[in-house]
Amino acid sequence: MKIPPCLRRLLALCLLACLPLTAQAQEDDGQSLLASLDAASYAQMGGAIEAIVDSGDPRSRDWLEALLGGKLQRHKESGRFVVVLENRGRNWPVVDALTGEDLGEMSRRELDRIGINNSLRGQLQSVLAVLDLRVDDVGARREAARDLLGQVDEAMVAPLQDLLEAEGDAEVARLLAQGLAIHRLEQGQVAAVDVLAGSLNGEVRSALSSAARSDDPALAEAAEAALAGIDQKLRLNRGLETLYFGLSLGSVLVLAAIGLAITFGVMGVINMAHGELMMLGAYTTWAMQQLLPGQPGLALLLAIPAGFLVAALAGIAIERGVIQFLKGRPLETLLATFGVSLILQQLVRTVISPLNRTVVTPEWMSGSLMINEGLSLTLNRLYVLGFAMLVFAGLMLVMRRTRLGLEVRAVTQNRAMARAMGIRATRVDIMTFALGSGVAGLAGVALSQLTNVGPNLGQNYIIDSFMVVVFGGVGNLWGTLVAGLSLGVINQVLEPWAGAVLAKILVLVFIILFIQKRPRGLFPQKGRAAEG
Amino acid sequence: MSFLNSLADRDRVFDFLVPAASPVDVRHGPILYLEGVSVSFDGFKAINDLNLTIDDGELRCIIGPNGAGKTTMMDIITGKTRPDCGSVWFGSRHNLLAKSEPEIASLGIGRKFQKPTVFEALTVFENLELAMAADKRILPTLTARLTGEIRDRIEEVLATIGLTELRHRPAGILSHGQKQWLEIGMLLMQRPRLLLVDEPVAGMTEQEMERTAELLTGLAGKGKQSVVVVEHDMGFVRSIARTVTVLHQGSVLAEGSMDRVSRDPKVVEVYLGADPDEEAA
Amino acid sequence: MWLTRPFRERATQLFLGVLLAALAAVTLLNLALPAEHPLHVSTYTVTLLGKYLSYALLAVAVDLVWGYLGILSLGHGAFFALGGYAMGMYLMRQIGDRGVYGDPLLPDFMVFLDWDALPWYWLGFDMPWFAFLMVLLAPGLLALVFGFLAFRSRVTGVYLSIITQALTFALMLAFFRNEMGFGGNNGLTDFKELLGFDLRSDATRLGLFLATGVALAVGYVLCRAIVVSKLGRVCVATRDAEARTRFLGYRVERFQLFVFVVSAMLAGVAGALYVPQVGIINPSEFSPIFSIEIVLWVALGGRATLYGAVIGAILVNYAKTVFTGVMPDAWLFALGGMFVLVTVLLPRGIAGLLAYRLRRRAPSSPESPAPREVSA
Amino acid sequence: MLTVASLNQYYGESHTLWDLDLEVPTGQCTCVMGRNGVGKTTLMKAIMGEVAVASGSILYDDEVELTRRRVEERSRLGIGYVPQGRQIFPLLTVEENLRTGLAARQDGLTRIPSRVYELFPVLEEMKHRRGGDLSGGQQQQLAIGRALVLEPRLLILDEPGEGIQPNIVAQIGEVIRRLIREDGLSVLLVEQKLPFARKYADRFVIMDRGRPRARGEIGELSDALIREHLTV
Amino acid sequence: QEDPIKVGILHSLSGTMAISETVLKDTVEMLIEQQNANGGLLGRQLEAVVVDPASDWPLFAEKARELLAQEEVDVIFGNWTSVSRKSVLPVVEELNGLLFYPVQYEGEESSENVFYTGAAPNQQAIPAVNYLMNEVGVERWVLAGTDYVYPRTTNKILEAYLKGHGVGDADIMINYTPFGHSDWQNIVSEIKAFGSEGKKTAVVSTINGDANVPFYRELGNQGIDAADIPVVAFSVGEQELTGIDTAPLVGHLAAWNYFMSVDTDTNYDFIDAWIEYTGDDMAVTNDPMEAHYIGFNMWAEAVRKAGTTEVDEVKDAIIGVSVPNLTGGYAAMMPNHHITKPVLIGEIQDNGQFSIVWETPSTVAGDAWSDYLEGSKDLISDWRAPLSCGNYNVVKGSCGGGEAQ
Ligand SMILES: Nc1ncnc2c1ncn2[C@@H]1O[C@H](COP(=O)(O)OP(=O)(O)OP(=O)(O)O)[C@@H](O)[C@H]1O
Ligand SMILES: Nc1ncnc2c1ncn2[C@@H]1O[C@H](COP(=O)(O)OP(=O)(O)OP(=O)(O)O)[C@@H](O)[C@H]1O
Ligand SMILES: NC(N)=O
Ligand SMILES: [Mg+2]
Ligand SMILES: [Mg+2]
Repeated sequence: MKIPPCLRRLLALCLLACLPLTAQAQEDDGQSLLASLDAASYAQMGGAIEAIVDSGDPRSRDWLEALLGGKLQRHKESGRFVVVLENRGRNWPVVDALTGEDLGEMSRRELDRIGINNSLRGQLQSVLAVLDLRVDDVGARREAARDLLGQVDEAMVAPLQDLLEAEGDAEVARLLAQGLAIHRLEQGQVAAVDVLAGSLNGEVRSALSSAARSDDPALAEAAEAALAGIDQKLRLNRGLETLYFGLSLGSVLVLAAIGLAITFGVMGVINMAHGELMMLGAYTTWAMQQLLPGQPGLALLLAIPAGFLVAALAGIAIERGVIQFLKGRPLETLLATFGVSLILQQLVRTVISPLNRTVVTPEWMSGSLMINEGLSLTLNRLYVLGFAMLVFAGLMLVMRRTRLGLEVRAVTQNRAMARAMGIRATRVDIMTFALGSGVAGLAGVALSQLTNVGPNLGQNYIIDSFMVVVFGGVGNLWGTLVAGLSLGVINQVLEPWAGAVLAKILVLVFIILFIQKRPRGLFPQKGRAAEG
Repeated sequence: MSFLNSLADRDRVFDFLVPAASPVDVRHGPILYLEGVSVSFDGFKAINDLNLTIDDGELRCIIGPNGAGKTTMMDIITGKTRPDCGSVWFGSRHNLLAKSEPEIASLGIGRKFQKPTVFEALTVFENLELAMAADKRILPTLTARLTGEIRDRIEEVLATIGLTELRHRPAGILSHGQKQWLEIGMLLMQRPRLLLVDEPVAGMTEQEMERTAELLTGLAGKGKQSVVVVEHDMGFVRSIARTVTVLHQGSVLAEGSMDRVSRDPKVVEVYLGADPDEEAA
Repeated sequence: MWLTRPFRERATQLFLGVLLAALAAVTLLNLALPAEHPLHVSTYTVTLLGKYLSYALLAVAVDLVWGYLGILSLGHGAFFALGGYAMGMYLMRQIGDRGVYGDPLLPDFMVFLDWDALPWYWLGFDMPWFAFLMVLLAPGLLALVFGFLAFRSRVTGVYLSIITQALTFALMLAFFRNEMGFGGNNGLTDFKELLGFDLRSDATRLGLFLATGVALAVGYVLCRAIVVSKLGRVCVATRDAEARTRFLGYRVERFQLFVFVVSAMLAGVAGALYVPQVGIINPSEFSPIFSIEIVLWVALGGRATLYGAVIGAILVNYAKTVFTGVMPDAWLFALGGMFVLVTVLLPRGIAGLLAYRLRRRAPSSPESPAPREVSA
Repeated sequence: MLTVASLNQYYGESHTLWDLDLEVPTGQCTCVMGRNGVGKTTLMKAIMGEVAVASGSILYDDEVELTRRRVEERSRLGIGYVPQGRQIFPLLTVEENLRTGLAARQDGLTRIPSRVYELFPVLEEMKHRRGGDLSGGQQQQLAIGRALVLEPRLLILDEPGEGIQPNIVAQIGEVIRRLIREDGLSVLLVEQKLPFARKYADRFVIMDRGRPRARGEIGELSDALIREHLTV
Repeated sequence: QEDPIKVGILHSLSGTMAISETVLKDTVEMLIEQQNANGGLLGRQLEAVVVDPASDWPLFAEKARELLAQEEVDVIFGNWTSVSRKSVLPVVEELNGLLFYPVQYEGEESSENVFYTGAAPNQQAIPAVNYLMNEVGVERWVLAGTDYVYPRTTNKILEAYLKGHGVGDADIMINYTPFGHSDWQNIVSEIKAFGSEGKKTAVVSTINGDANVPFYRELGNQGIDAADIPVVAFSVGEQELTGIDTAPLVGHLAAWNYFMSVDTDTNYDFIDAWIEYTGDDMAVTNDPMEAHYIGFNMWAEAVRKAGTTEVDEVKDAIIGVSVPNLTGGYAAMMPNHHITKPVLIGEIQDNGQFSIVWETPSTVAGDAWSDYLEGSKDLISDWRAPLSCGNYNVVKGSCGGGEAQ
């Protein structure tokens, strides 16, 4: 984005003046500085911000940050400037902007917010970022240097050059060099293209794209060539990225389906309330975050066992309350659990709210992991992918290595005989259903990081879950894993050229055709045994 | 006994039951002909280069250890399992490997399964009705009527298999032995040219075995029906057998009369055990 | 005549008697009594009942394949919707230039999405005979092609259920797309007249209700005739032991296909009767959840009885109507609770309860054992 | 070992077992015989708890009233059951099928007793094949092996020789005899085949239409009795 | 004691739309309660008749019929989605009811029996695009929407409008997704690539309902912030934001005719009443609620004016009625059954509120028939006598559809 001249001066100033601000200031100066912020137009506000920076007032940084957060406000009656500490609800705790004096709570009716818009916000962020170019932390410097790409102008060239020479970190240096090169490119210097060629950064690409449209044929041609090289690399990245998207979508499908692979695939219960069990897991995450305000990460971690437990308990209630009466009538479980799902949905609507709940993403799960400048993997999805694999492995272990695994299969294949062999079928039922439900709860915990936490959460996944389990071959956990991941990848590969809707249709058609070829799913039960 | 024989001959009385101009051509040889058939499951050779010929009207017993491949052989003949190689002919005209199960069945091959399989939700009567030789296409089935003659025929078979009293009860409640009989009854209704009977007398008393033996020997005969019986009860086999084939590890180990076969040391070793006579007594 | 066989059954006589009496009674109470009379059946109610009856026909179609053939179709909504769309397209064409844009040829949604010509698949729908034929053919053909593929490959059990679900899901997404030319999410609506009768008039509504009742009766008798025929027994045999049926010489896949197509066409007819009565057809009828709901009606009413399907469809939908009006905030509890309780307390559905009461005197006729279920 | 007294059982409204009495002495093999459909299997199921009984008692070991025990507990008391029709778990491997027998053992053993494999070598060979893929006779062997895994004190066998090749049938008989002699096992056997019954059983009971009609030492099983009760 | 005046409420309380519609039901109930506390209307009490059409479009028609034919309500407040309105439309016309529809919609409709208190495209979409074009300098446009008629039509109008302002084909990307779409990875990545062509890019989002949360999450995680590629949404309001962690979204935009953060006393009174009514200190208000507030007051005013609740008289009386809105001005009912509204652009704050960054100098009257679509640019709607037509073709000089007599 382009920065208006008034702010450019400011940026240069920041670079030269070696802020943070040091100076003497007076109470009434502050008042008038802030008063000028409360201006009619955003352009005038730019000037006011400049004045604040110029003033060197030690409180300026606090003011600017409050302004950035929309928390710098004016008491309507007294005209006093205050900083709002918490702006949710009707009455807000505030402190005096000038003195820091605690003013207790004020009604939002009494306050006037000093608003900013996007461009001012960008400018403020730049101001704050430029300051960071001088800090010791390399990460912060890289961040700042990356932010400066495309922002450099004539006034900043000299100081940046100095910084570049003094810079010890190669990455920061490279970024600064590119930042300068973009500026030179804008000036029409063909040589700058060389510095930029091969960079996958979006700003660089933007600059080259603009240059390629320039009137200077030499420049345009060079930029064009550099762009072609970049696009080449981007295509590769794009392929990898699509694969990642696919695996990530697939892992969500696997997570949603894996619990069903137990309750439906192994036990034969057509559990239409599976989605609602996921919903319970998601709401547990929300509840945990409500219980531990300010610690979303810890709450999320605690939500893993809690979500499992809540869903498992609900599962036990469903098993005891309904499913145990339907032994030998698996299809009727469809009817009853559908009823249960309606009840659970409405229960959430009535008891909690028909609206979605906010589940906060902890810091360490936000943003993305940068592989290179053209390829970043979003962290929340990366965690979910890993989590799905862990859950899968754990479940595999339980089903393969414990008595429960053997006993549940024996019970579902021949209940009477299993009991005659001394297997406590009822207990096995309860534990298995609890396990499947608990896993659904885990899926819910994970989904709370990706999508809505609301009463409809379950409905959105139930159809897909059944599809995945059946596609993989009922009763085969590996099948569920492979089916989920491959459907995810197929979907994401198709999406760019077919569009989201058509891609989904094509995936469904693919499933229909695939089942013609393999009428018992990806990993079918073969042979006499399967015919029973 | 004559009653059972007469039952088998009844097609003269109920001529609507005569299979319409038998499509099987047996003028030039056997009714069933297997050559070089092999099949394996996940690398395990269940049938290994099997050769077998059944003549028209013959009653053949097939014995052999558990897992020798007897049932698998029947699966191949009836189209349930496709062999890896080899050829299977019904008469000299029909290559069974190119046909589906219903086609094979309508050519006139009927089968009783080792584990009795009947339609559990249908009554005993209806089970027999469905098995009956008839036009089995959709519209004729839709419009089919249960005439008095058909009814009589079914009643007769019901009497033969001893299920008259249970005729309107669902087959699902029958005891194991009763299901065995019902399957035999279905086979009788089907009037196939070739009957494949897998362990018919398992779970039957000695006397029921005798009845079954009479029934089967009565059915077999040139121009009538050919019968292939798989059984482990040597007493039963001895009482009906003309030619016995011994299968072992998927191929023929010995073939011949019961006496000859039961003296074959290899057969004694893998199958009959040290004291076959006592078993058969 | 095989079609007349059901008339000899007590159950069918009873069913038809009740149905016809109900039709007559509603007609009488609607026409003969003044609106203020407490027993007067308002046109609103008549239309509502008409909707229930079309759902009942749909449920009968599902019960035919599920109860007797063992195919748990989770996609019958697709056939219903196709029949509905065929009817809807006819009704759209009947609007003529009375649409908001006054275009004589193009339906309104095409005008504002800038279509300049009627797509080819809309041609012919201005002729009632063609449209009514398509009511049968569109679902019938889809069922034929889909069923042919599936049954030929011997797709059974849950696998079949899931691909029927995939089918209806895919169709739903496709019909959502405005490019498809079926009005996208909004579907087809704002109908004016059917065969020249004004759809808003009370007489037309009553007529539609009666037509639906008759269609239900005919559909019921047809299904019953199939069920009591030998073909019906082949179906049950297929349901319980498909492989064994083949060994008896029945080409199972053809029987399955035949019944599946008949059922799809019945569903199509139900859809066609449904549309003019509710006044809209849109892709939500394709939604998998709707198809599951149909199965729920059948299960609740009692599977493999046909009349159970009718009872289930009417009861559930009546409950829905009442509950959504009387307890708008809590009706899902009531409906969900009803599903749970009926399943747990009445193993054979409501029909099972009736059958039990009717049969108590005749101990010799057994309950057939619970049909084998799709399961792992 | 097992004393059944005035047992009545119904399937819905049909009365299948009528005031049935039966004694299985410890350390002996008692053979139940009777035509098809007289209720032999039903009796075994009643003992195992697979069908509910209307009245009567089933006393195990002179002190435990089985009708008051839950199904799962019965095998834990040391009753091994080989049902008619094999009833193996088709999708479990042979080894897993056998391992289900470990559930009822009180000693917490986690490996299959080697005796089972010695007796039925084919089971070891086919350890990793799924139960349902086995041939009929192999499945029957598996069913017997599975019951032996729990090293029962009372073994209930419902037509165990069905579908098994002759030499193995004989072997099974020998094993039963050995177990009776060496371990004091008691056996309740349903068998139609007279030679086998005569050879390995100590006592017989003939049933007809849900009632015991004759009983005694196996030596007393005369042709006249057979004609009377076992012929159609 | 006279019979109460019956007010039908036709909003989904279950199913997918319950998320949005439940609060509208509560709003009308609150308004009724307030009205009753102030002595009712024409000396009669008001009574709410609530039904649940359960997000099931045909059920909307059935329930509308139930309200009008069985319950004989005098007016209905209801619907959210366009399809539900289309489903109900023939019913209210046939039974001559009154429907107040409170949600922004695609236009292209004007029924004698429906009053559109939400925004038409010219009251939301066009001004928002103008803002981006003129104030933010956007040159490249992503029009992303849920695949149904409102986004389709809106985007069609916007596309025509943008092209009319010299934007080339290559600078417009259009993308549709299914309802409830939850996997936005690819699309966001495409938007990112589309935005790195050296021209200022913005996303105009007509993404509806549940799909928004995963969409914004993905935006945040892929590092698209408002300063790079701002998203202006037409269907995301305070209610939707309560379900989103707004921290990464600060600065993205929405265009509405009302924001909860509007700084007027009527608004604060309304908010206070709402919080009181719900008993939830954190309860938020949003644009469709304001629409109901306006619609309800207009209807009440018209009833007072007509002295009866008779539909035909209220219908005539209401045109020209003007009541205060919550943003400090007045809303007037136009002859085309649409109302006048100010257009506001707000930026998302980290507390889930919008800060208003721009607004139209005066109110804009809703246009039933878009001027940018071929089929409708010649149509106007005027329900006053003598024209009394919802789709009058000014070129042909005739009333288009069969609707008008
Ligand atoms: N689908 C399969 N997968 C693996 N092995 C199989 C399969 N079908 C058959 N077998 C094996 O093939 C062999 C032959 O089986 P088959 O049932 O034909 O034996 P059989 O001669 O009928 O034995 P029995 O006398 O016990 O009935 C057996 O060892 C069996 O385990
Ligand atoms: N589930 C059931 N419902 C009703 N009747 C049943 C049921 N199971 C068995 N029967 C009937 O009970 C009777 C006894 O059956 P059971 O299986 O005990 O016979 P069995 O003596 O073991 O015969 P077999 O020698 O054929 O195995 C039979 O007539 C059978 O039809
Ligand atoms: N009208 C709408 N937003 O559907
Ligand atoms: Mg065999
Ligand atoms: Mg038995």
